[in-house]
Amino acid sequence: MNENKGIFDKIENMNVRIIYILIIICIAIPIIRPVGLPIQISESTMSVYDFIEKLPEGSVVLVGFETGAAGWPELGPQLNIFMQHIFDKNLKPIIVSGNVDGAQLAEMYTIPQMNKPGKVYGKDWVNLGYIAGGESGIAAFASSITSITPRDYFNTPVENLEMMKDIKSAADFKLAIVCSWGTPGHSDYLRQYTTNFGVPLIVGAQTTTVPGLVPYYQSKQVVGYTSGLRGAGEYEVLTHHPGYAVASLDAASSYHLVVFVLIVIGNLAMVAKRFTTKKEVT
Amino acid sequence: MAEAILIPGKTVSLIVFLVIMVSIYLTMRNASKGKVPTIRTLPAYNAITEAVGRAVELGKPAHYTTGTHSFVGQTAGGSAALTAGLSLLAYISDICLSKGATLIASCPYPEVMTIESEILRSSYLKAGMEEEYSEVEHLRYVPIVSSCAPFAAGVAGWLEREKPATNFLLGPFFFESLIIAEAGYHAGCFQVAGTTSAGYSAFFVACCDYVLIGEELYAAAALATNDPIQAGSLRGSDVNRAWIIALILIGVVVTLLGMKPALMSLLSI
Amino acid sequence: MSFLRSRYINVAIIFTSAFLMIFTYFFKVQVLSDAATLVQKTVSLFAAFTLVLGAMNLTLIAYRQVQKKAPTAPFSVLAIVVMLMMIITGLIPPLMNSPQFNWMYNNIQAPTDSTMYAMMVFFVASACFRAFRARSKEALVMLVIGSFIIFTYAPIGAIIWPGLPVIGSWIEKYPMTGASRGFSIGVALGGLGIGLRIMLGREKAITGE
Amino acid sequence: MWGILGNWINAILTIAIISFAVPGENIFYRIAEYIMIGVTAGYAVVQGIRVVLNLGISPMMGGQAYMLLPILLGLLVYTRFSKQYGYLSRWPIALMVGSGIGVSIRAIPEVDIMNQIKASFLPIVGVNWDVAVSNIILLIALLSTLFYFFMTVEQKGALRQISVVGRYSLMILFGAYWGSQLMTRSTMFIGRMSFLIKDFLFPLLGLG
Repeated sequence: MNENKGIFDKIENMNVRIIYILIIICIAIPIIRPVGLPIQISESTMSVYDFIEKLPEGSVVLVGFETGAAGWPELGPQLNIFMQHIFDKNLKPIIVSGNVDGAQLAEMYTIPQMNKPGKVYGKDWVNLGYIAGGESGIAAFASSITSITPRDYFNTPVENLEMMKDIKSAADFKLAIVCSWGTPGHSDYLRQYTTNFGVPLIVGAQTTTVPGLVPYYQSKQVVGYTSGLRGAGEYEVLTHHPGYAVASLDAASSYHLVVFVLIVIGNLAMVAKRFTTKKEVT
Repeated sequence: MAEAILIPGKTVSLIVFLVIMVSIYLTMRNASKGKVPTIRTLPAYNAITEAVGRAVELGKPAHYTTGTHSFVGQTAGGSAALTAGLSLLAYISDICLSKGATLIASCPYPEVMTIESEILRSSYLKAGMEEEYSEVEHLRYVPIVSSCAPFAAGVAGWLEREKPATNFLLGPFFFESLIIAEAGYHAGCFQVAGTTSAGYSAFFVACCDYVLIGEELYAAAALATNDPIQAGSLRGSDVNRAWIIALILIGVVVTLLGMKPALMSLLSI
Repeated sequence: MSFLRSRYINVAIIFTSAFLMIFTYFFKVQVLSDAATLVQKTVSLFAAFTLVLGAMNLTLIAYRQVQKKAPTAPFSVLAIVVMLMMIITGLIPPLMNSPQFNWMYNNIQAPTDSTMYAMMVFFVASACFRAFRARSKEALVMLVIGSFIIFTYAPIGAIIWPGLPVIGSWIEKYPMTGASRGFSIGVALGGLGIGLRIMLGREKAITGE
Repeated sequence: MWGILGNWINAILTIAIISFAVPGENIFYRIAEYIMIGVTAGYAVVQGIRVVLNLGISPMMGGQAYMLLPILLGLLVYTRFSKQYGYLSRWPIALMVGSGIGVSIRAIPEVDIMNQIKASFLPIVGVNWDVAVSNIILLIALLSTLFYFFMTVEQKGALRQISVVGRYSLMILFGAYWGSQLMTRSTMFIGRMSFLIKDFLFPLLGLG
């Protein structure tokens, strides 16, 4: 009996480094050799796609790159595929960020990857850079764009940008998309753009924020949302641009499986230990 | 003279805003005049004394942290939770001193550290043990600038080395919540935790013995400080919760009777 | 000059600015709306000033550590050196757009920042293994629901059993939405209460003594 | 040349931070950590300077002389390092807090309360039985969670029973939050591993 207990104890107190190595391996293998597990399209992603598909050509779309480099692996794929879809549909995106380095990420990791034949900066898209001041700054941007971003990311005065001639406030946006890893996040966008100016909102969420977001989707305040890398993968499939997200989801799957197995082992060890100790007492 | 025009579609929202603000203001005023509402029993709050007792029994220190929030550049909610956490620090420190346990606090920002140091010092002063307080011994300063990871790693490492008897995690938390709570669990600490965010409460429920969920943290702070204003504000929230519940029930019944469109248009003025 | 120190000035500033924002949301008065925009613009400017505070704190910490000859002093000095490199490359025209600055961002800031965050992958796994135990009925509910959600997000769930994501989505759509809504209504009420307390100067940590 | 060097630095820093997990705390992790602290702080400084230039200094030079006042007030933020004049730093902070609270609480009644209430008027007759049951479950979870957070009423009798249901509803929410954590956390790490394997290791080994 004691031997058994010893084993369970050992399992329960396994060195964490073993778990860590296991994780590195289980994530690395599918990256080297992806299997390509099929992805089901969820309803919320579908509603995002449908909404963007129905927007008339030339509509102005606000895209909030509300992330830093740390959130990029999860939000970047979503932003990239949204932007690609926007360019494909000939919509006109305005990039902004309430995060110090969001606009930079857009310029470095998103724009160069886009397939956008014939599109010209300033005419077909603009990057207005960083909005300081959190929700207050967003409120100011919504009521008057030039009050808070007099110059764009490249320090060109906004009046000189052709696309911005008729765009003065959030009332001119046909859609707002936000991908956020904290504040400002979807709630700030809901309060400042949606309720105040009636701009429909699409959220590219971190999976962790989805439980807090679903009530707003169910109440139709949010048009649709995609959740994390999974959402990006679904969207890549929908728009026929399979890329990074689709390829990386296998690694996510294997990680989830390994963690689930770990949880089961941990719990079994706990139950078994309790069982053996009980027997000893009686 | 410019004319003030109510923006169309905002009538109901203005009424709701005023109802909530006025009711909270009234309950706060009532409370400050002496009609302090009683706050319900919170098992986690009562567990604080038990937790300190355990530290005395084992002759080991108790550890306390509010997480990696500061007052600058945070949301109002984060600041409020931090204030609640700091009120509880004062309360816990008083109990520790009266029972003879050592309390050690960890914090990541200089401005929060100054406040925590003041709280601990005045607690020692109240107990008449001013000489025994030393900022170096009772406050661990783990500096960070943006990411919570260094703080979490620092505190987790300390917990595993020192194995304190009790671990308090009360305040607004980010992701450090999981790392610290898990390290505490593994070090065998009796853990009392509380935070206002749903996402991070989940970690606490899994790893800690007692948890203050959401507004329970504010309630615990109100109990700890005996501040009538805070208790009054909680009462105000409850009053509004009551009409919200009633309105939901009415809405469901109206929907059942097939008159939902009428109610919806009434609520959308 | 002692009246300048009084917290009533802070409370007056907070109350007036908050009231302006709230009023212009419900009522349309052009003068006040313009004033609100000006205030918001000023706030943006102030926020930009606070962005420098982190660097100042860092310098202060490094200075103290060097003075005390603390073991971490060399690291802090390194942090200051890197910080200065970042600032100098950033100021090379075009402002924040020079190739040097972009290089620093792409090869130093982005990888360190995101890897630091990515480390959580290990901690989550070890926490799941070591601490997520069905020790009580509540923890059991959490574990079971969590497992369904895990396999709703990971594509492998549908391969193990097609019902897994179906159940997971149902949980997300109904019971979880209800609970989440209840929680967020509570948070909203709490937020309004805190807002009122701050506006009235009852939150001393914010308005000062 | 700079591109290759950059890639190497990128990879070395990434590995240095990962080395905190395996084999454990070490000097390379420490160095990478402080480099991160330095660059993030530096980036914020540059961004701050840029906003002050764009929003403050250039309008002021361009004729809006009144912008001098916000700039001077903004500088008061730095008095916090002084014992004597530290209180002055509370003024700009007060404006930030006030404006922030104002813009956030003004919309809360609509976004987080009324619209959420309206979305809860769910049909329980005249729909398929499964939808009806699901809607009832949603309402039970919603109402019991609301009841759970009654703080100034002693929870006895029926209220206690409802609260217990509320607590289990919260556990469902927490379970969902916890389950969703894995996806986010793994994604972050996958991003770094993809870089290490596909953009660093493969080219180094001459693989596609």
